[in-house]
Amino acid sequence: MRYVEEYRGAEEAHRFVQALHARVTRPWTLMEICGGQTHAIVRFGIDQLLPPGLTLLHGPGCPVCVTSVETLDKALAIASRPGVVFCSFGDMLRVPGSERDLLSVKAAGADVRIVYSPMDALALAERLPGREVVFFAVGFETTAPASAMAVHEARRRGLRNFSLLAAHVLVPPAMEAILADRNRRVDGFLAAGHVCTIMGMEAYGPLARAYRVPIVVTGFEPLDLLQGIHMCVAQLEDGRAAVENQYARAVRPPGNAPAQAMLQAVFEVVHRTWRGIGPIPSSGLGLRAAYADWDAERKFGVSAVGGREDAECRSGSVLRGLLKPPECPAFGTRCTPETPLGATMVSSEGACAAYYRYRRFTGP
Amino acid sequence: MRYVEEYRGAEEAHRFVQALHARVTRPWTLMEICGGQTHAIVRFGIDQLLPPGLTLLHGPGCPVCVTSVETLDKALAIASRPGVVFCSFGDMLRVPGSERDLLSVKAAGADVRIVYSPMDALALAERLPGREVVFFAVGFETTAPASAMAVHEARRRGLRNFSLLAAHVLVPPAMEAILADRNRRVDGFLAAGHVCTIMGMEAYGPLARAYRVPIVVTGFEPLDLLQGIHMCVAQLEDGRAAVENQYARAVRPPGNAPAQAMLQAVFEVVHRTWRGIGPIPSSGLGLRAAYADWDAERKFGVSAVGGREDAECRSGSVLRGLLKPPECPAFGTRCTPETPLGATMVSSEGACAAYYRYRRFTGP
Amino acid sequence: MCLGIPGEVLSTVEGPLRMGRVAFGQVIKEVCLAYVPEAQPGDFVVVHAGFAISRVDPEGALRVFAYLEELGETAEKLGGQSP
Amino acid sequence: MCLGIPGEVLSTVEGPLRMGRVAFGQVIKEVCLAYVPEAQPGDFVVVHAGFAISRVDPEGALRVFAYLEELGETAEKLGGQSP
Amino acid sequence: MSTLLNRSCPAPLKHSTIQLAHGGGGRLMRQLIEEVFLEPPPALAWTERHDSAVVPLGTERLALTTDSYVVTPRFFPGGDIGKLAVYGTVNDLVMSGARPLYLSAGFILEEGLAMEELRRVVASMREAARECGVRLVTGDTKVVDRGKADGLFINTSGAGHVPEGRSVHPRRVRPGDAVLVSGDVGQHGIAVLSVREGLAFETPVQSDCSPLTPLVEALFSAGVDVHALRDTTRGGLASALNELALDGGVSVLLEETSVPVNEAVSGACELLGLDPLYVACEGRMVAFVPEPQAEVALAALRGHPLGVAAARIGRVTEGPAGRVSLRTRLGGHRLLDLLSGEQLPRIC
Amino acid sequence: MSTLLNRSCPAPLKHSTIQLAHGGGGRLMRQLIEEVFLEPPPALAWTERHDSAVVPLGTERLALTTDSYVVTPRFFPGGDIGKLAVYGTVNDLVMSGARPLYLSAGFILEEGLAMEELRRVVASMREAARECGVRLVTGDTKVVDRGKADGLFINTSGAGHVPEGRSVHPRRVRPGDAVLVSGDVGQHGIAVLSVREGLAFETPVQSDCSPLTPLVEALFSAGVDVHALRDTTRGGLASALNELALDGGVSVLLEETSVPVNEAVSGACELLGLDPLYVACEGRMVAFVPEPQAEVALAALRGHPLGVAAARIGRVTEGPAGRVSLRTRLGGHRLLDLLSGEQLPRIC
Ligand code: SF4
Ligand code: SF4
Ligand SMILES: [Mg+2]
Ligand SMILES: [Mg+2]
Ligand SMILES: [Mg+2]
Ligand SMILES: [Mg+2]
Ligand SMILES: [Mg+2]
Ligand SMILES: [Mg+2]
Ligand SMILES: [Mg+2]
Ligand SMILES: [Mg+2]
Ligand SMILES: [Mg+2]
Ligand SMILES: [Mg+2]
Repeated sequence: MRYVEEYRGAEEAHRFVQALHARVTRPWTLMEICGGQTHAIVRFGIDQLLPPGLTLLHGPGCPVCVTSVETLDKALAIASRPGVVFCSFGDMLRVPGSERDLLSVKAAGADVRIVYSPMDALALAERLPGREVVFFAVGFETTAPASAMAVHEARRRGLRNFSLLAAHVLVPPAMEAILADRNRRVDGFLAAGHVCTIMGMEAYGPLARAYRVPIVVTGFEPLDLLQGIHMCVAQLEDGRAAVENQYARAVRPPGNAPAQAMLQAVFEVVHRTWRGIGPIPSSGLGLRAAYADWDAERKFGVSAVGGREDAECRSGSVLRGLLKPPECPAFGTRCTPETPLGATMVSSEGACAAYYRYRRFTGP
Repeated sequence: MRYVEEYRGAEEAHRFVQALHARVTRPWTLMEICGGQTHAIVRFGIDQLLPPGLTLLHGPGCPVCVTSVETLDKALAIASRPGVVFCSFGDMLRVPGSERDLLSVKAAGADVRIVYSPMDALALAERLPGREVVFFAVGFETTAPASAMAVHEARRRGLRNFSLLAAHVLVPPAMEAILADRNRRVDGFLAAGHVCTIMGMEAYGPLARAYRVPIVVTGFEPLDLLQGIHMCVAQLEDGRAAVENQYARAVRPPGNAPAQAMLQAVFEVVHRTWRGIGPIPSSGLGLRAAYADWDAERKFGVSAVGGREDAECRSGSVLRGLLKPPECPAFGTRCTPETPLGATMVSSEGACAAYYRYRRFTGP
Repeated sequence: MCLGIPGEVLSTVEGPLRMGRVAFGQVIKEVCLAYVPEAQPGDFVVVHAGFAISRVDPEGALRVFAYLEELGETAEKLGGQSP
Repeated sequence: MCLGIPGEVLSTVEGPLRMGRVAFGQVIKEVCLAYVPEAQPGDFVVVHAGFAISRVDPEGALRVFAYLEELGETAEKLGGQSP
Repeated sequence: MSTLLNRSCPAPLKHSTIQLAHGGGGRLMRQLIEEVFLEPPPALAWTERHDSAVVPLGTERLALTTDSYVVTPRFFPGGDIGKLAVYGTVNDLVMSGARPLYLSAGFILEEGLAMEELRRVVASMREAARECGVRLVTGDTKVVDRGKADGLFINTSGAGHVPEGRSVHPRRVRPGDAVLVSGDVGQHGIAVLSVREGLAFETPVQSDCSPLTPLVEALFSAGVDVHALRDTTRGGLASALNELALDGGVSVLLEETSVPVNEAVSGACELLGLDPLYVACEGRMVAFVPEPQAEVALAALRGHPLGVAAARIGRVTEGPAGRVSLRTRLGGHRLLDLLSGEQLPRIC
Repeated sequence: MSTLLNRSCPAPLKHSTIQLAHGGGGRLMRQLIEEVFLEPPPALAWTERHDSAVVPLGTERLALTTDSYVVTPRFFPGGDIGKLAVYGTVNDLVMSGARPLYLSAGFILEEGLAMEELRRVVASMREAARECGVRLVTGDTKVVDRGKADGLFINTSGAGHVPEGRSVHPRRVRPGDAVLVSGDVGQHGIAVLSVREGLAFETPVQSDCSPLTPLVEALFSAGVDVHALRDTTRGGLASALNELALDGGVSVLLEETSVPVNEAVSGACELLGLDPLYVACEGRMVAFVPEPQAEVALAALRGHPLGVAAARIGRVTEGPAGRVSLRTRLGGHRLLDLLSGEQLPRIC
């Protein structure tokens, strides 16, 4: 596949690796923001090629990991209503709420369906006029335009049996929360390339300056990641803290204007609680009043009942780069992908699950 | 079982048979009205024990056989509505309407359930408040009080998701239609014992007198039937035409007063079309206006679309005692219980089905 | 049609809708007794579609056999007459 | 999160909601093109959750290799410097 | 004789979709099998009209059979779906004269099934297999979405060894053969009905489900030259006899008064308007044996606790293939036809 | 090493009801089998962790296996449920070194299924059986109420004959064995996904479903001392290797670049976020053979049209039982773990 295979060459990768070995003089800790990046790193074993002392931490860029228990409990309550068709991306189905997950309400009789796109949920609403179709809108700035378009189209087409449980979150406030932590271990960021295709790079300048941290907008293929790491390390070694764009083939500094306009029209910035991390001001997107009729929370009157996270789970520390998964006492014993205590053990991009699935044995 | 086994004794039966042989001097044709009697006759092989020339014809007393195609089409239309739970006695499920039967709408997704009693349908309505439960109220005077009670209770309990598709029919008008036919072959009737437990015997006096035909109210066990036949034959041989009661253990001449009162309260006499036979004035029971809210025809607005009966089917002649099933050209070839052309091939009490299932081979 | 089976009333529950347990040999079913207000435990009733439609009259129940007796006597009488 | 895959626009359907067929190697899917009004058949777009979120810039696509070249030259230079 | 019973000229299938009756063990099901599964050219499917196929494996004779179990409710007086799944398949092996040895178990589970219920069913299968002396040697589990199954379906397939010299097959049936039944009929069907939603009644009737291995071994041990066997499952005694009469090309005449039916079963049948001869059993069989050996065979059956109520119920006669008739207690006759579908309660 | 992989100490089943994942071919399913079907006392169920059980029948060795087929949609590019039901069970027999001979077929039909669809499926089974040289010798049909099944489920059980001298079993796997795959992986899973409701995409990918009999016979004909075989069905190549590694008590190391994946499959996997190593095949197998015979074995496979893309993909190593790892194209390593449930499209 074009624009994929070219970025996976072993020879080029090794030249990057050599260059990294040559460039690094001190230990550095980088965090890749996006779960998709985490996935590529473990899939290709990139972390194992890095110079000793150069550490990658998995960031909070996995919506499955950061969606709050409270929001999940709302989702479970709505999905359990008779007549509701609850549509979600696949990975959300295994995330535990206070007591259950979507798979278990499905097993108990709820009509929960996996969709590839919010537009699939919309199409379902058109096909099933007698049912209430709800889309569980999780995800970052990359996904929010898709949700926005679905709601917008629902209004345009007069589909009143469609609604959105809006749980979108924003990356920059989370990065700031990580940076502001006094125990922070992160020296530099690989920013999430696809988020930046939508939002551009402007938000990162102030962060880089305020916290004096290099931020490199990075893609998802091995060469992208290796280049992003190299660019970040180069800045650190040189004592710079700038925003740079590794992922130039997809990211333009101002981002995607039509998508931003749609986000603006449909959503407004709201406070959100992040699982493990806690409340972060202005870190989410909620539906504007004009779309109140398509707001599932309003339609179904689910009230916030203050969901409980598992007390033993250290995923907040994992997500902020303060703890590596195997350092959590529950890891691999009481907490496994079959019996996850935290969301980071659920998603295949979750830091704990990635460690468990790909790195559990030492050595080949 | 008490009051059952006593009436099945082979020894007593043979004494009755001997008495019949002794008593009969000429050919007589009797009709048993009720399908239950037909069933017992073929089950025990009673017809085979009778003197030659003494013929039994199967009457119209099988609601499965006489419910009109039009009514069936309404039932099929209602059962096919989304949200409806359509409850029926078992045998109605195989009766063909114009194009389909209840089993095939069930197979196509309708929620059709077999109940033992109309009260089971009522209980279902209580258990499924979100659904519309409809009971297909077929049957003669014996069954109508059960339907009446169900509607009455629905009103008393305020169950508005229950309704009745009323298709009850009355025996005496059908007997009169048979008697009035100028080709009639019937010399005497075994009246339907269970109908008479409800209605008593009063309606039959005028018929017996007007058409000079003996009418013996008869039970359902072999000795009952043999006695009823004997009583009827005795009248014929003696040139009498009276109403007599063979089934004294269950039938009192005035009938069942509380049941009659309930019928009176809930139903009114209406015209009805009988399958095969055609319209018979004042031959059915329909819901009174006070129960209009529980009337399925009204609730679902199904209009009479004039159902078509199969042109080849001679069941009208069979039901009126003008034709024996094997005399129908379609019998056993184009018309079988698997591919019935008429309702009389469907019910196990239907005359054609009874012949097919029990008498198809000659000899043991 | 009109399958009606005699069963013995085991117990009754009075109320807006009179109900009762009825035994058919070794099989017991709940049945509506509203139409047989006179039926008491120990009585037999004819049951159709979940409703008792008639109380069985023990005397009436013997009539079949009485009729048969009479037939026999008549036959004997006739037999006696013949020679 | 944010699985985004580059595919080639095969055709577009203009209308209130711009749609198009996009090929990912030998796999073809219908995709919403509303957010890439500039994308034409022959262009590559990055697709996420059924939406094209960005047109691939063929020039930008070469930068990785250019960077690698530079690194190599730097290394050679450095290598050249050392002796 | 009706053309419908003439196998060379089956009526065309009227239904364009599957009806419940296609699984009822009656005529529609036979039609489905003949026209969809067996029809031309070169039959796809089971070439032997028998409970089991008997086929060579190297120098040995292997009996194979399969059945799926979909009974609702899954637990009923005297048994459960797990027991049925073991006994039913073991019995089909035994009906071909085989010694049952191995079973497979294929589970189709509906998402949301209680784990505890599955455990109970599996425990019941374990116990039943132990009792029958068979080993469950291979298995499979599939889980389907909620609403795409009915809790739990089990398929068991069985493999057995047919000892030298045994030949049990409908084609060996001869006019004059005595027809025996191994016990009273209809208990299983009534036990299941008694706990079915919307029909529930109280009854002491328990399912008769049990393995038939000891009874068949008793017949062979007694030196009986068993011609044919059939367990009386779906469709009951009458359907089993119809099948055998069709496959053996003979007529069968039963004596109504000889057929053992226990009192509670006959009471339930009166109430529901059912014919006990068509009510399912899960631990009864009919045996066709040479008339001269009938008494020996009966004694052999009665010698085992499962066969105490065994009876001689009729005989094979010359006559059209597939005609099963009954001499009633009053001396009349009636046909025992194949049903069109499942027997429905004649409540009305 | 995690205790989860230690079979003597399985984690307690967390779920009180059956989840879809219990049928996904991954860890939950293994747990279900171990704790419900195999658990104490004296195992009820299949004692051999193998595609088929191999058991004695008189003086012969009989292979038995069973599988239920519940795939949706039932017709997909390159195949249908009927073909799968024949090939799948034939292949499980073949994986134990047996020559497949007989199949049973158990149908569970949902009321309302189109008769025409059933005919098509049966025709497809007939054709597939002919192709495989097996006979469908016994069958069963059950019909359940509308809404109590999903159109059509098929169980097939298979019986085969294991020729003298063959011994194919996970326990024969040895460190150093070469690991071969018979062709490119993942076509079946992608073909099915491409026509699944709500996910549909256009692709030239066709299901790889096919019988493995000729490939296995080719190995034996070439004189290869095959240690173990497994067809790569549910859960794909990675799951098959995990199973074998666990059952054989060894580790396996794969070379990513050696695993054949065709371009359309890898494109679809990129799009949906799937790992092709976990995508189902229905006509591929892995073979564990002694290292010195690896090239002979590979040549034997490649000599048949179904094996042209056969490849040597890795080797058995000393190490913890059940560890399967992969050397990535960049030289890193990652585990190929058993999945928790089914692989879901990572769309987000
Ligand atoms: S291993 Fe489990 S308990 Fe520990 S941080 Fe990760 S998800 Fe939470
Ligand atoms: S045999 Fe069939 S066609 Fe003829 S009268 Fe009877 S039901 Fe009608
Ligand atoms: Mg059988
Ligand atoms: Mg069988
Ligand atoms: Mg069977
Ligand atoms: Mg399997
Ligand atoms: Mg269900
Ligand atoms: Mg296998
Ligand atoms: Mg198998
Ligand atoms: Mg298999
Ligand atoms: Mg069967
Ligand atoms: Mg369904």
